[in-house]
Amino acid sequence: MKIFELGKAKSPWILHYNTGSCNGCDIELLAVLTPRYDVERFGMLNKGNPKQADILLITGPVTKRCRERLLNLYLQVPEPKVVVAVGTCSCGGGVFRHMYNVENGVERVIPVDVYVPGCAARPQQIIDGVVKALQILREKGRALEVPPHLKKIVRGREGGIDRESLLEDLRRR
Amino acid sequence: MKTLLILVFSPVIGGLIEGAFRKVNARMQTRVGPPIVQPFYDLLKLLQKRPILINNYHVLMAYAHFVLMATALATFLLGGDLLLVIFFHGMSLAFLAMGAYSLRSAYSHVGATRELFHILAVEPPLLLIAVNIYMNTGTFLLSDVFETQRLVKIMPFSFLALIASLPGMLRRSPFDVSEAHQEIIGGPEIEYSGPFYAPIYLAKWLEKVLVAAFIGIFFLGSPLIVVAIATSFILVLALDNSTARLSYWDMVKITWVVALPLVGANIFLNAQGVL
Amino acid sequence: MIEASLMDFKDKIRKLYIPEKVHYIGVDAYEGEEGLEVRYWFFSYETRDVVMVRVSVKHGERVPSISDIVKPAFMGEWEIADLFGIEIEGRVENFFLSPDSPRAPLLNKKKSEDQAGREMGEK
Amino acid sequence: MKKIKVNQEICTTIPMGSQHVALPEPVKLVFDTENEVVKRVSFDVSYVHRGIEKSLTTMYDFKKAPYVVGRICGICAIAHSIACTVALERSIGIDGEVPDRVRAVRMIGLELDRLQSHFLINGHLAEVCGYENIFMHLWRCREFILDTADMLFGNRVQYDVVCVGGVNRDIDEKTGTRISEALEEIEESIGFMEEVFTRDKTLVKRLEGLGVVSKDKAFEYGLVGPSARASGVKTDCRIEDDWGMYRDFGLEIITMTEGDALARCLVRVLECFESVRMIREALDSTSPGEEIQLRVRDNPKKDAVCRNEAPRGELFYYIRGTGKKIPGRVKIRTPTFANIPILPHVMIGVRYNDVPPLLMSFDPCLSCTGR
Repeated sequence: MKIFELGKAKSPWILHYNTGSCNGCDIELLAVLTPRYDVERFGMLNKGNPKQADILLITGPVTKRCRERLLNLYLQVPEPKVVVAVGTCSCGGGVFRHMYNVENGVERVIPVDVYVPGCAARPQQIIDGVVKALQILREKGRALEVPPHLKKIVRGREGGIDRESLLEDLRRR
Repeated sequence: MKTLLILVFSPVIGGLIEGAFRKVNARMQTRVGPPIVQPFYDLLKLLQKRPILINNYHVLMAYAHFVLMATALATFLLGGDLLLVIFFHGMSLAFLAMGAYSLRSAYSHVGATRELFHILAVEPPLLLIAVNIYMNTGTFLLSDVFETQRLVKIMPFSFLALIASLPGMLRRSPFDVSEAHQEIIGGPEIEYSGPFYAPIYLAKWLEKVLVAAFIGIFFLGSPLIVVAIATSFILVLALDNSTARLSYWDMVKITWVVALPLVGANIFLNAQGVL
Repeated sequence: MIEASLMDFKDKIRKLYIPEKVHYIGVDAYEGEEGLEVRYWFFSYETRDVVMVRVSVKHGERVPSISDIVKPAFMGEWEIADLFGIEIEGRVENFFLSPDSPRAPLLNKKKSEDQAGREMGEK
Repeated sequence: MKKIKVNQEICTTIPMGSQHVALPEPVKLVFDTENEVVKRVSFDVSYVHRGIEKSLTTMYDFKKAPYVVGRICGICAIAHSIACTVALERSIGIDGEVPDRVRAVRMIGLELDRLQSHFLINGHLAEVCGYENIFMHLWRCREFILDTADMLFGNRVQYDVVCVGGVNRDIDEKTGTRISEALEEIEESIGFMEEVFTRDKTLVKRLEGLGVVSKDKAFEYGLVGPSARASGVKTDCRIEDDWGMYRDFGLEIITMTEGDALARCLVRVLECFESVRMIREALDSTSPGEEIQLRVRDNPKKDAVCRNEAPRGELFYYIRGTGKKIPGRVKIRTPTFANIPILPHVMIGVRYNDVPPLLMSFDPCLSCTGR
C-alpha cells in the first residue's frame, strides 16, 4: 500500500544522542528545529525518547563510556529505524581519531545508514541528511535489525537479544 | 447510522484539529509548521512500527484509556448523561496513570503522579459546570440539554471557568505538567512505543473533540458555534506561547482559585435569578 | 611560585588561601625526570598574579586531599588521580576513565597508548 | 558534602541523562527525590572524556594546537583557541610583538562567540522552562550573529580564525561596515531578550529565587564567569589578564547581588550589550593591517599560563614548553569544571521540575569539562 509507505516517510521522530562531540553539531541540530530551518515542515519532531523515535542522530566520535549507552539506545528504537552520523568526528573520528578514550566513529558500534560530514555540519547538510534518511526509512521493514557483528549473539529465531553477552562482546572489542 | 457516522468522523475531525493545532502553533513561533494532515501520517507510521511489549497490563491500560475516551465522546455526542461523560473522561485519564504505575521507570511514575494531579485540577470545575447546566435545564441528559439554546447567555461565568481550565484539559503550557517534555519526556506515555502508542495518540484527538463539544454546548443554536470553538482554541494556543510551564501544585491552585469561584458565582446568580 | 613538600604543603595552602582574596584555579600534575609533581594553582585578586604551589611526589605515594581547605578542589583531584594514577584521599574510581580505558594515560611510557593505537589503526 | 538522611524506601530515584531532551550533552545526574523534592544528587560528567590533553603532547605539534583545542567545545571554540594561542605565544616569547589589528580581530571573534553563546543558553533555558516560543525567537535572533560570523570568518561555529602569531583572516573595510549594520540588528534583539527576562511574569516566577548562591558561597566554591558575577563577585579575566585591549576600551564588569537563576540570566543579557560595544570599539580603533601573522621561528620554551574569559567564565591554560615542537604538558581548566562542585548544594531541596532550569542557569558545558 502506497499510503502506508507514505506514512513511514512523512513522520520522522528523531532521537539525538551526543557521544562526546564538541557541541558544535548538537547546537546546529537544535538550530535545525528553529524558525529559519524549521524541520517540522517534514513532520520531524525532537522526541527525545528512544521508544518513540525513528531516526537516530548521533554526533561525536563515541567515547568509551558512551558506547554501551549508545548501543542500548539503538536497541530500544523499534524498527524500522535509520541511523544518521552527523559531523566528521562521528563519521570516522575526525580530529579525535586515535585518542585513547575514543572509538573512532559510530560505525564501530552500530551500523550507520547516512553520513553527514562537516565540522561543524551545517543545518542545511543536516536537513539533507535527514531527507536522505527518509528515503531509506521508506524501504525498511519491521523485521528485527541487529548490527552484523553482533548477529551471533542473537538468541533463537524470533530474535530475543542476549543483552549481557552483547555488552560483554562490546567490552572485549 | 448516526452512531456509525459519529464513530467514523470524530477521529477524522480530531486529527484535523490536532493538525491545525500544530500548524497554528508553528505560525505563532514564526515557523512554517507541518502539513495539516501530519497527525494521520504519524498514526500510520506508529501502526507500522515493530511492537515492543513491556507487560500486558501496561498495554491493556493504553487500550482502556482509548476505549473509555471514545465512550465518553460517544456518550456525549449521542446525547447521554453529562455526568457519565465526565466520569468516563476522568476514568480514562486514571487508566493512563495506572498503566504508567505498572512499570519501574522513574519518569513514568512521576508522570503518573502528575497525571493524577491533573485529574484533580480539571475534573472539579467540569463537574460544577455540569451542576450549573442541570440548574438551568433541569436535566443531566445531554439530548435534552441540546434542546436549550445559547446557554452562554445565562451562564457566562461558567463559560469563562471552562476557558480557564482549557489549558489544563488540553495539556498546554502553563499547565502541561503531566507531559512536561523537557522534564519527564512525555510522562505517563513515555514507555509506550509503536502500535501501542497509537491508541494513546488517537485518544488525544478524541479528547480534543470532546473539549470542542463541551465548548459547543454553550453556543447551541447559534451560528457562532464554530467561531467560538476556534477562538477558544486559538486563545489556548496564544496562552501556550506566552507562558512558561508552572508546577503541578500551581496548576491545581490556579485552576481551582480561578475556575471554581467563577462557576460558584454563576450558580449563585442563577439561584438568585439575576441571570 | 611556592615550593613545598608532602609534609607541609597543606599548611602553606591554608596560609595562602583566603576565599575572598584568593581564587582557586585548579590542580595539575606533571611527570618530570625526577618523579611526579602536583601543582596547585591560585589566583590572587589583589596582585593579579597566578600563584603555583608545587609539591614533589614519588610514584605510589599517597597525597592528602586539600578539599577541607579549598572546597571545590575535589573534582580536580579526582581527575589527576585518574589521569596520572596518583593516590589521593577520597578519590572516586573511574571518575574520568571508563573501566576499559588505558590506566593513567598521561604518564610517560616508552610507547604511549595512542601511538600504539595509531599503529594498530594503520595495520 | 552535606549529609542528609535519605530514606531509601520512600525515595524515588530519578535519573537524568546521559540522554535527555533538556541536555544537549551527555551528563548523568541521579536525583533521589521525595514528593519530587530533591534530597540527594550524584553526577557523572565524564561521558565526553576523549583525551585531548594527551593528544596535544603526543600527536599534534604546537601550531596545530589552536585548531585541536577548538574542538574541545563547539560553543566556546574560539575562547579555547585564543587562550591556547596566547599561552603558546607567551611560552615562545612573542606575545609583546602581536600587532593591534590581530588583537582586535581576536576580540571580535571572542565577543561574537560570547553573544551567540549567551543567546543560546538563555533560549535553551526558556525552553526547559516549557516556554518554546521564547526559545524559537531567541534562536531566530541568534541566527543574525551566526550570519555575521559566517560573513567574517567563513563558518557558523568552529571558525578557526586564530593561529599562533596572528589570525588567518583579516576583516576588510567593506565587511566592517556591513558588520556595523548587523550589530544594530543584534542590539535590537538583545533589547528583546532583556525585555523577556525582566517583564515576562511566568518566566520570572519560575526563575526568581531559584538556586540562590550567596556571595560567600560563590567565593568559597570558586565560581567563575556570569554565575559568580550574578552573586556579586567582581571578577572578569578579560580585565585581570588582558591579552587584548579590554582595559583600554574600558570594559565594565557587570555584577548583580541576587545570585539566583534570574540574576544569572540577566548578567548574561547585560554582558551582551557590553560585547556589542567591545566589537564596535575594536572595529573603530584599528584599520585593516598588512601584517596579520607573525613569523614564528622558535618553539615553545618557557612555562606560560593564560586566563581567558570564555562565555562561561575563566578558562585557564598552562603550557610547559620544552623547546621541542610538542609541548611537555598542556593543562586546561575549563569554566564549567569550576562551576560543577556547587551544583549538588544548590540542587538539594529544589523540586524536580525546577532542576532543568537551575542546571541550565549555570550554563554547563560538559564537552569542556570532559575534554
